[in-house]
Amino acid sequence: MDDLFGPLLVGCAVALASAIGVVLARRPIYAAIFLLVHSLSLAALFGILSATMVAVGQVIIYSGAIVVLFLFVVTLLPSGGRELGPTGSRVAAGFIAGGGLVVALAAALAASSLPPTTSGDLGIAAVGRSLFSTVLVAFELTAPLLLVAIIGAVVIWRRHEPAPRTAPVQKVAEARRVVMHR
Amino acid sequence: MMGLLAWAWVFTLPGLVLTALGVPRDRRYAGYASLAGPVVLLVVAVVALLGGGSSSVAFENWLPFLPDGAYRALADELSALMLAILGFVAAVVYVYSLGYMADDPGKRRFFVYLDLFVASMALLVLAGNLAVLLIGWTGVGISSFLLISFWRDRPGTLSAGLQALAANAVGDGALLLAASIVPTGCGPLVTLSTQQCAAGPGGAELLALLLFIAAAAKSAQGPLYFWLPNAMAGPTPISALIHAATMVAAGVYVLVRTHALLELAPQVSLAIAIIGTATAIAASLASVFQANFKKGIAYSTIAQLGYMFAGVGVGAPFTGLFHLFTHASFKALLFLAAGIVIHGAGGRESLAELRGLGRFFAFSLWGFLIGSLALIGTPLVTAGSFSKDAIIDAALANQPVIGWILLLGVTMTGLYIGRLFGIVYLAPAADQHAVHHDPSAERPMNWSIVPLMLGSIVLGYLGNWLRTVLSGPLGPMEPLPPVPNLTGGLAFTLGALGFVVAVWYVRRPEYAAAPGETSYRADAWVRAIADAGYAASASLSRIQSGVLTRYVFGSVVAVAAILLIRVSLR
Amino acid sequence: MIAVYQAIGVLVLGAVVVLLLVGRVSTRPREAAWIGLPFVVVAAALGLQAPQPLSLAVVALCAVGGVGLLLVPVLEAAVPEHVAEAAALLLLGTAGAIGLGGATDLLQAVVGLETLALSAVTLVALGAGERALEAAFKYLVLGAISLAGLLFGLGLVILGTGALTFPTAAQVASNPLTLAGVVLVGMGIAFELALFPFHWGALDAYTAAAPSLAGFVMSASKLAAAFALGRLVLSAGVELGQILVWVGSLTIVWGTFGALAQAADLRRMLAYSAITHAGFIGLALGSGPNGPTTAAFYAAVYGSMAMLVFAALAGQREPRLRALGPMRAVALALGLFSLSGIPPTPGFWAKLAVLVVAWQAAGPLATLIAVAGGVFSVLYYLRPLPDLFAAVRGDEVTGRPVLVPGVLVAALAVVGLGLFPGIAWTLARASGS
Amino acid sequence: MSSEGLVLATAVGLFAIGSVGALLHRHPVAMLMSIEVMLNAANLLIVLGARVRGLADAESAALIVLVLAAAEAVIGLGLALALFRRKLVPDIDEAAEVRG
Repeated sequence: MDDLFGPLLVGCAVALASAIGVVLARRPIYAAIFLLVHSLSLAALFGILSATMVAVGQVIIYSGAIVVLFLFVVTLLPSGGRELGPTGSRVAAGFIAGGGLVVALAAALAASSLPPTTSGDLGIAAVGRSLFSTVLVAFELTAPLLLVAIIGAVVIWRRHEPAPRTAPVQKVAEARRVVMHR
Repeated sequence: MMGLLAWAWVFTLPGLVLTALGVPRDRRYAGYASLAGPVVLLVVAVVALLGGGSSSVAFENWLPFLPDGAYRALADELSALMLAILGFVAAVVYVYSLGYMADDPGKRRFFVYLDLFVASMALLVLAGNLAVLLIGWTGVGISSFLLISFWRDRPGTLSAGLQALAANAVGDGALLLAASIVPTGCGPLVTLSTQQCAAGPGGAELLALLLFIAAAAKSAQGPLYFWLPNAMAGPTPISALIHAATMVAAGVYVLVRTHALLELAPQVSLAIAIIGTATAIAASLASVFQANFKKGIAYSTIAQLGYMFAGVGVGAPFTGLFHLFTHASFKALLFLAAGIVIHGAGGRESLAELRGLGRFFAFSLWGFLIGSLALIGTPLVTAGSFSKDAIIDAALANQPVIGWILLLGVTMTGLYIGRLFGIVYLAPAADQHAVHHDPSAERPMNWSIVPLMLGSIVLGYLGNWLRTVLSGPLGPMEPLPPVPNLTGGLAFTLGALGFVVAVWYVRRPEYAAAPGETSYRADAWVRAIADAGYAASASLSRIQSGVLTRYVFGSVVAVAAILLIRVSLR
Repeated sequence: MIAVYQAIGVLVLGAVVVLLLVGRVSTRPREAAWIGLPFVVVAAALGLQAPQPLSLAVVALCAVGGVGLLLVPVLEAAVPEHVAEAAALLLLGTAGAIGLGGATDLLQAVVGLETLALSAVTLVALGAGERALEAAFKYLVLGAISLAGLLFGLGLVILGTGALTFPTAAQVASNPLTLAGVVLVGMGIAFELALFPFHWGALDAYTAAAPSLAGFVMSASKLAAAFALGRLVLSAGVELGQILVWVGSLTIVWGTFGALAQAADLRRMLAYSAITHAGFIGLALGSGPNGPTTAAFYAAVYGSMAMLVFAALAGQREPRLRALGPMRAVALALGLFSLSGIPPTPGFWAKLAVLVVAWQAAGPLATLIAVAGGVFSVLYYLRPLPDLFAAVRGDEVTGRPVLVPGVLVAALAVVGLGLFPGIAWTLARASGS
Repeated sequence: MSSEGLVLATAVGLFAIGSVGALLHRHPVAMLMSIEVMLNAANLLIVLGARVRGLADAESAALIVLVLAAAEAVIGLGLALALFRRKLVPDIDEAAEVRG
């Protein structure tokens, strides 16, 4: 796999740089653009790691849907989403937390040696077989998850709609119910 | 009859349900549905005690996660005696309460709580293993809390109830721990002292210590006595039933029940004796400095419980139990007699306000006098002398130092009870217009204390009979000392001396001018701890600041810290 | 296993049916949300067919979801007619919870967890006022971060073991990668349980959720997480257990002190108490081979009592004790008794069971902390009782008749578990082996 | 440094960077983006695992994680919009009403 080191290095560098861009961007709109770059660089990394299916998914789902959704929301917010600058305590907290994580994970992983690479069939067909056999349950469980996401998005958005259209009918129904229960 | 008695905790439940459902509907008769419960309990217990024998109920594997998860109830002579005491005092208190609570809007609720208490107490007494004991043990604590905080609009009742809960929680914790650490199969109380169980972690010493802590919390001994004086915020019948005669004696009962275990742990026994004695002396002293009538009697209860603990601690559990038996009668009498005056004075409880008012209530006067004489141990004519002398005698024989301290302590007993009697009943009346006679409410109160008067006089003569009856559950016991005897006479002389001095002192006219004694406060250190705890909890809850960034910081740092600790210290 | 998946399928189907029927006919009374009930019953029945480890999980979760459905008609939401959505989310959340609790590999656990977490967030957001939105947002963000950690752990486990299954003790011992992964996965699930350093968002969400939904949010996540963590601990061995013991003990301390400060706010107190109970579950999970059994039992018991308390409080935006009728007052008192561990309520038996295993496996200090946290909880739970009972008058309104079934079912569950704790214990026990 | 080590280090770095971003940003949407970076870091690790172990199941897992991230983003953005759309300059720390 070491013949891939060069491309991987480039991909990783871009991914890290764009991630830093997301963190440091002063306006959410820039952060979203950095996230787009980040997402595409990850797709490239996935491709290099011969996870073709995931790479495609990353481009279509992530860059195509999620990041665009972020952009869309940013534009919906007033003034295009200005952001207050980070205070000193925030920066300090960020350094402590981020540094702590790096130290902890490095300490955890430093002692370990990565297992030797095993070759296996990672083609699209193999992934398809896997999706419909070994990880079928998890795959099917994403259906209720997406249903929850849909309902959630609708409900949370409608929460702030002014008067619902069905209000008068509802009132009648409510009144009848109260009478019935008396 | 023992078979029926093993289910005695059910007896008051029908009354509880009926009263809770509002039967009878007429408010004047609220509580009448509950009256039968304690009477049935008394009758069944007495018949069973006379009949002797024992009966047990067991449902194995009820709580499969416990070392002994069976439901075990055990009715033997010891439980029958305790249930007879419970039934007797409860029956009196129920009738008394009909008068005392006649005008209270919460009368129904009061009787429901009372029924709950009697049921829990009966279950406590019948418990055959630690799991069942815990049910009753906690149940009486809860009913006690509900009854202390009964008049929730009066200042201090809720905090008094919470103090009782906190003290009880310490005891519950000890008992919980005992129930969870005994080796498998060792839950039954009678087997705790067997070889196999005493070999568990910590051995007999740890188990005995836990039981002692539990008992001390329930019986207000040692540093855990702070809650009992404040518990007087509850209605007076409650003070008589729960906080004098029965619940607070539960600690003594449990120690008597498991006395074989104590014999395996001599150091714990000695600690029990020492703490009991120290509590007796300290509480007697504190009682002399009380400005509140009921609190004065409450400290007396703590002191007498100290005598019982000392009796158990010096290796004479029967004397402790005997004193529990007579004390239930005369201490309930003292409280209920006091309650008549308090009720007649419109709920006033401070000694300055009650000064001299007792003379207008004949039953109360005679009741309190008989109770006081029993308390200081007048030989031959009162029950207290028999049992208290037995404790002092046993202590003199086994731990002479403790015996002498207990003997001299009787002087203090005379002092405090003489002071209360002198101020309320013998001093010239401070304000006789404060007295309101209400015959319809007073009648049940007056007549209900008559049985207690009789009991306070004659029950002592039952000592030797009880000793024979209880030889089954308790094993062989030393004989009781003959009455009258030298130590008894000495103790009475000291007590009477204290009594007379106190009465003389408080009847002087100068004393009336200076009634503003400062009350000794038992709960200062508890309040300090509680304040610190609440302050800590308030500052801790401020950490939950509501700011998302801080939450994120906390979570991320926690992840890093746990990873570091777990992975790198490996 | 197939029965578990069938149960999940039935619940999802129920959600769709509820959405189609109730959403369509908005003139229907709000009780129409009860259309979902038969699906819950069928799912529970299917759950009984599942292997012993999981039958308790499925049945308990269905019970929690069912009582939740019964309470939906009195939803105190910002937009009142969201009854259908609330009902559907309850069913989907139950399905996700079963997916998490019954997961046979880590990926299933992750997807189930996310389904449960997102429906919980949305249910919290349904509550009234900006408070609910704010709490939901905090819960979501913290949940997303813990999900990221969990997935990172999953990646490490895959690297270390080459499989998606729960790693075994041998695998954990042989490779630090796997150990780090397991710890991260454990902490991700601990977030659902609301253990101490990860409880922040959950606490606020529990406080601000609508009362009729709060019970479900609090207990479904605990139940599912207890089962999933139990499986992880059983498989991965003591490494995770020791962390859980200390995290659990700290959680008990934190929750107890926090609850003591809430003299005036019943909802906040109940939220803190949920944290304390999570601590007991965590402590149990870390306590040796019998720990997961005890934790499952505890979680099932907690579910019943939390549902009872919130069934009694449902229909009121702010809990006013005086407005409860006698029936709900008694139900609330029973729930509070059980939460505080007064025998013979199930809460007490559960606590006792935890103490037994903790003494055996977690050591005296952790046991003492648990004892203290357990017994002193009466100080905050029973504080409202004198007021509560004094407020009961026979002639007052009984409250809303629509609440009766929910209160009744929850009360029956609590009483039944109190009288016959052995049944739930036996069901949970097999999950230990 | 091996290729695997490089990718592993990158994943760790991205995870930490994401968490720093979640702490630095005060705009709710930007904060959610930082969290997306964390999720991506985890996904990179999973894909690395698939590659190193030759495990197609792990690749499927990575696909499913994409779905999780999408669902998370949808709800998160919905909440952020509902909570902050009236604020000219949104600041998540202002929403601290539920506390204590």
